[in-house]
Amino acid sequence: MSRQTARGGDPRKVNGELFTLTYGALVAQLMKDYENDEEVNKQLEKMGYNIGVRIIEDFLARANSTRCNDFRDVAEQISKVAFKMYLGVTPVVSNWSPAADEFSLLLENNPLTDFVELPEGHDALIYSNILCGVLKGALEMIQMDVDVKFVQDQLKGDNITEIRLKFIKRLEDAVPVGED
Amino acid sequence: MAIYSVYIINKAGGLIYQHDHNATRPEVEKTFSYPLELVLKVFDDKIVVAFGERDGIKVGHTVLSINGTPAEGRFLKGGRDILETIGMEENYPISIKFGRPKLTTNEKIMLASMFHSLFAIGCQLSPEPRSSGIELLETDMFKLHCHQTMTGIKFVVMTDPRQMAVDGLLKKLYEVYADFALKNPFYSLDMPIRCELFDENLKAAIEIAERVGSGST
Amino acid sequence: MADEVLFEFLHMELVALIHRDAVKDEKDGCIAKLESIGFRVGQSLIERFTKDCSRFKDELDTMKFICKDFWNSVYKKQIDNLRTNHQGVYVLQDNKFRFLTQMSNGKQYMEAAPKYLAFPCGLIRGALSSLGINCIVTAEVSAMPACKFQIQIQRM
Amino acid sequence: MAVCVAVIAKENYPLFIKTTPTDNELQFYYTVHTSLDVVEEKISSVGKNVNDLRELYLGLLYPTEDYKVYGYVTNTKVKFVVVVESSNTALRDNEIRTMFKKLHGAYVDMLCNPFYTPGDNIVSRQFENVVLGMMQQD
Repeated sequence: MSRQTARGGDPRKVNGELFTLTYGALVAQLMKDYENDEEVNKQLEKMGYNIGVRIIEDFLARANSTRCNDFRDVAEQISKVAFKMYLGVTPVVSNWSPAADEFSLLLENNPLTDFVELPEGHDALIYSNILCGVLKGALEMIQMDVDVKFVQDQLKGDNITEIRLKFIKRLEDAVPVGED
Repeated sequence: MAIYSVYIINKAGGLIYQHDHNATRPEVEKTFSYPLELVLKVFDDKIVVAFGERDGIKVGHTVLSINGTPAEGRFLKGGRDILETIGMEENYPISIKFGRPKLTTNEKIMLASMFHSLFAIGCQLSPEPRSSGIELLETDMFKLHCHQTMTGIKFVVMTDPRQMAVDGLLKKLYEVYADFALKNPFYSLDMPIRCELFDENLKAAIEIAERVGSGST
Repeated sequence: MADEVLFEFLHMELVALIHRDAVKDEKDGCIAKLESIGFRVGQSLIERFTKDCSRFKDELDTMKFICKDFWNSVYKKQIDNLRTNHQGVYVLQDNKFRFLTQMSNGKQYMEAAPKYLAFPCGLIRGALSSLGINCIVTAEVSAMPACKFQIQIQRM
Repeated sequence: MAVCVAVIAKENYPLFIKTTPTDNELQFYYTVHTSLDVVEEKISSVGKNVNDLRELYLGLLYPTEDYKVYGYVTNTKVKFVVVVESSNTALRDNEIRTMFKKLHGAYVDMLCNPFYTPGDNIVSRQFENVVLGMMQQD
């Protein structure tokens, strides 16, 4: 065939594209089904949570990462390993709270919002809210209750996307013995 | 060189998967003349050899069948009491099959949750906090290898004492769990795993480990 | 590949979401909704893939592109078999269809397969319709993970 | 550079038209419209002969006394039309090609916006910025 060989782009880029486009179509569908943006945010978080509780096992099985003994390790693992592995980007960890129980992930480019232009009148929508759910679900499986939310979003005109993680408590009861 | 069985226990101590690999349990069938030299007794609702060993029949073996009729607890299929049947001279010569009974599912579930608590004790006994918990239990007949993931899933593998490369198998089992249980939309977390594809991949992993791990010893 | 995992989980959740919201008897509605989401994704995806291609000669040339390049990029392998009756019906056979490989290797979960094939059918229909070929795409599973896609071209 | 850039849907209705500020905008609309017939004719010849036009870039569609009209059609039958002043001789062919490549890239990115429904008018700011970028440097 006259066309070049590697048709359709390299696999890694395509995976990202397929994920981004499917996610976009999902958000668009949710916005048709649910009138207010808060409900859409909730649905996205819920879906993210369901993914998080499963993807953590894939992450732990695949990347033989060490035990996270404190929140700094967690930040390191999330940004340097997990984000790189699954989204191909490495967010910068910064804005540590004095008690080192809160930090931010700064994303130069958020792969989920590659080509997205929000329609007017949807300021309450948190487009990439699924990421918060994934992080919450995953960390809960390793006995960490965290609060995750977007504080800055390039989609809304901010010059960087910032996800804020706050350590709330260790989930004592769910702690599988031996890891306490 | 053998891997005997695999147990997967969820973070609450519930058994979510169990597989007996080569379940070729030795069974011995002999024809006896009166009187029977073996001393039998009722134990845990089964007829068990209490004393006397010959031709491969060992203390602890259970009566599995008499003249081909399978035993069900203390009775034979059809209701005849095993001890009475064996006690009456006119029934001789009599052919009795002895062997190790397979653990029933309930027994496995109970043993799994007991191991879960034992694992916890192992941690409390540890001089330093944050110990890994039990990783190896060793007896003359088998070794029990255990790996608990950070999310609390325990992978337990029972192998022949000389089996090697079991850590590799434990890691592989975790990958199979992540790939074929968690990525299966019909599997819900912490529930028993009943996906055939998971079975297939787990068995394949065991076979590979058995070949690789048999090594030279 | 790690990044494939994310899409697989997303698709799983998408199917769960659409069925979670639907009222009991609206099963077909869910399939149609999933298919339409796939359709929209297919439209964008094909634009990206054919951006650097030269023009397709004819329908068969386009179908070959779908079976080779599109399938390879999206489903990580080429179609195992393409047949056509030259009257606008194409049958694409994929023996290890990516959306089913983690589910079963035989008859288990067969009855639930359509739920997970609606999106891919939409993907193909969307891609083809952007390339000017309006069609109906149906999927058929005899034993997982093999899957047969039938493409019926709608002549104007 | 370009004085008019147009994107035409596969069903041949305009999705997007941008002209440099002039009084006879209508005339450009007309020019673009008539160029579509030339485009149709060029695409339909594809596949007839061996060295036919397999390239997306159609080259010069037709010149008028003061403009040159270039065409480009994607595999998804979306047409791009660029009108350039004929007095602008500095513009070489491959510059036109790269313009169309950029336009095509911008169109694909625009289409990937989940909130755009294919077939609607293009209102994307990013797309417009790319087009404006092509129209300034004269």
